[in-house]
Amino acid sequence: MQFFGGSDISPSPPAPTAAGHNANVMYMFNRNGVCLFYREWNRPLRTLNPQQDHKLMFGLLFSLKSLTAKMDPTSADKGNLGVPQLPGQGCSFHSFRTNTYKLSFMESPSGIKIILVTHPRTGDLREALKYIYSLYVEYVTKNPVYAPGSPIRCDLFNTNLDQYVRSIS
Amino acid sequence: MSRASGPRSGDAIFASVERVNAELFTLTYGAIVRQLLTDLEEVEEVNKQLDQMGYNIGIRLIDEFLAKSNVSRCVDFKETADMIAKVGFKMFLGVTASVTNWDADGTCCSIVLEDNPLVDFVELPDTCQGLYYCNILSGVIRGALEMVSMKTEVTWTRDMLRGDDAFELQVKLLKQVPEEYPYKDDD
Amino acid sequence: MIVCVAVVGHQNNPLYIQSFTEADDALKLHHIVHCSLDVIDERVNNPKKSGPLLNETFLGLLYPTENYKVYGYLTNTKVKFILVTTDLDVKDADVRNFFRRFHAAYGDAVSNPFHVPGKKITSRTFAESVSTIVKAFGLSSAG
Amino acid sequence: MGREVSESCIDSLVTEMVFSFCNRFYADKSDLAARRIEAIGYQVGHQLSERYTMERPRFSDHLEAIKFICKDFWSEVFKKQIDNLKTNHRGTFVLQDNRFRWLSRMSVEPSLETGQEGENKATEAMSMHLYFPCGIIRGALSNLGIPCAVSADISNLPACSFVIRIKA
Repeated sequence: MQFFGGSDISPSPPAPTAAGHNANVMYMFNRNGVCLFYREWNRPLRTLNPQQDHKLMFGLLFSLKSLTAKMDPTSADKGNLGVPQLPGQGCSFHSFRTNTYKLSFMESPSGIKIILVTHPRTGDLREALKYIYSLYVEYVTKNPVYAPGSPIRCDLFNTNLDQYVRSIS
Repeated sequence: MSRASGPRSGDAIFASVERVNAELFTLTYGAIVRQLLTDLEEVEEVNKQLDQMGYNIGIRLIDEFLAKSNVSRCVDFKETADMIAKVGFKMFLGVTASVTNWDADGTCCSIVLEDNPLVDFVELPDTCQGLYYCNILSGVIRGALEMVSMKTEVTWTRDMLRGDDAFELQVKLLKQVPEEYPYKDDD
Repeated sequence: MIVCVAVVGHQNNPLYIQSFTEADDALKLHHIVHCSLDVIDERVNNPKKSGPLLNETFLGLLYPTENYKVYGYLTNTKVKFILVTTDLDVKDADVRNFFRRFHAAYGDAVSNPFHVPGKKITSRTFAESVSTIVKAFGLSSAG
Repeated sequence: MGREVSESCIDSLVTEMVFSFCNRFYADKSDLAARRIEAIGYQVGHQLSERYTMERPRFSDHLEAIKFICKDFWSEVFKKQIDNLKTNHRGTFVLQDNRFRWLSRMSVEPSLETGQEGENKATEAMSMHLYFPCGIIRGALSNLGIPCAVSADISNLPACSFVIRIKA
């Protein structure tokens, strides 16, 4: 899996079509690094088993967060690269883009991380991720049979999420 | 994370959320406490279990609090305690709590509650003198703060059911726990 | 002036009785309360006699004695409230108002999680509310 | 209008109550947990019926009391009325709520991995949440002088039917 650069020969992805086909995959992690949720709408290439894939994604976020905070020119007070941080501490990235996809990221102060991979030409998704967070609050944390910290298996969350991501452009 | 729009006030959130008659909540809590006293017999054990129930509620409620209040960071204990008291209590219980008695190094404070829907109608019988009737609240605060990386100790210092003029919870920050990489490298 | 109020459970078990006289006539008042229970039972079981008050919680004047007037109220939960007064000129509205406030105080008292249904009401808050309501009796006819 | 709290207060309290009794206090003794949860509901229903029947005439028969539960009582507690009331005229009443508030956010995922066993577990977990409302109904009616047994059935989430059998 290649996150940066990409190669020039790889064909450009099709321009975003009408709403409905821009979301590829979504991950959610909690503060302990547990992958609470993984859903794919469009991911033709499969190279890793799910556990490795989740671990890789979490590792990427962990390093990127640490790196972005370290690079922050406005803050003198920062630890060494790799020093653990509090969720919400320091600055944080919210998206990066390759020529074939865009990854958008948000982290709540409670350490819930939402990662949405979409078509590279999708716009700023910060509000969209906040909305997904509120779907999580509504249909996961308020689901009486959901045990906090366990993988999310909630039909209502899936349905509402599917419906919402179709509107992302 | 966007910080463009600031945190919302507790009043505004409370006005916008779904609300129910407080008496259903008050009576349900009362019935739970009474059932626990019957089942567990020891008042101390009831205090402990109420706190545990509150903790479990706190770790669920924190995300609703964060999502609805639009708070995007909880790094500073002082700021966070203030938010929990002013926004959290208002948006869930519809009452205002205040924060006082800060110690010099800013790691210990009191949350004071003059109005508390949990105790409407409640009169403690003589046999329950050791009971911290509202102990679920201390658990909620402890659980919620733990989810934003703050390990705390929460204790009651005033209790209107015991004749004090207000409810007062002392919140002491023990440590802030950074996020750690949970996987071993050779996993 | 109200001289006695009482709450009686659905098996005619006394839940609360309080007299408000200096004189030592508690026994007599208890007796009056006791007699009024039969009147209530009779009224409720013979709907014809209760006339227009059918099913209304307020039962009206149960019976007048030489010195007292006794009023009754029966809740949906089969609990009886009795009011004994020495006033001769009592306004219906005042009595209704009294019972409405009394019922609210009773409702709060039995909402205490530690109250056991069917057991005597020992709440201090209830006693205080009752005393306030009794003192206010007849003061505002508008209520 | 009296005092109000956020709906999340009651929702999270009830969720945690059911969780604690089923998984901590009476783990693997679901019948005991169920009885405790029902008893808590009973006390609440008993108290609420006293409060919600103030200033209204006494009910003249069972049907009137049941209708009160369907309309006023349900509206106070769940902000809507029961959608359908059926009776066999021999003391059994079926109250159907097409969108029962306490089930409105409840969902599981039909999963291939967990199979039949997982399915059964999920159904049991959901049914544990119904003892509380059943207790509320029984407590309310019992305080109105109507002893009864109440059970519930989740036919199709979030719809729920409550069956009241009045004891002769």
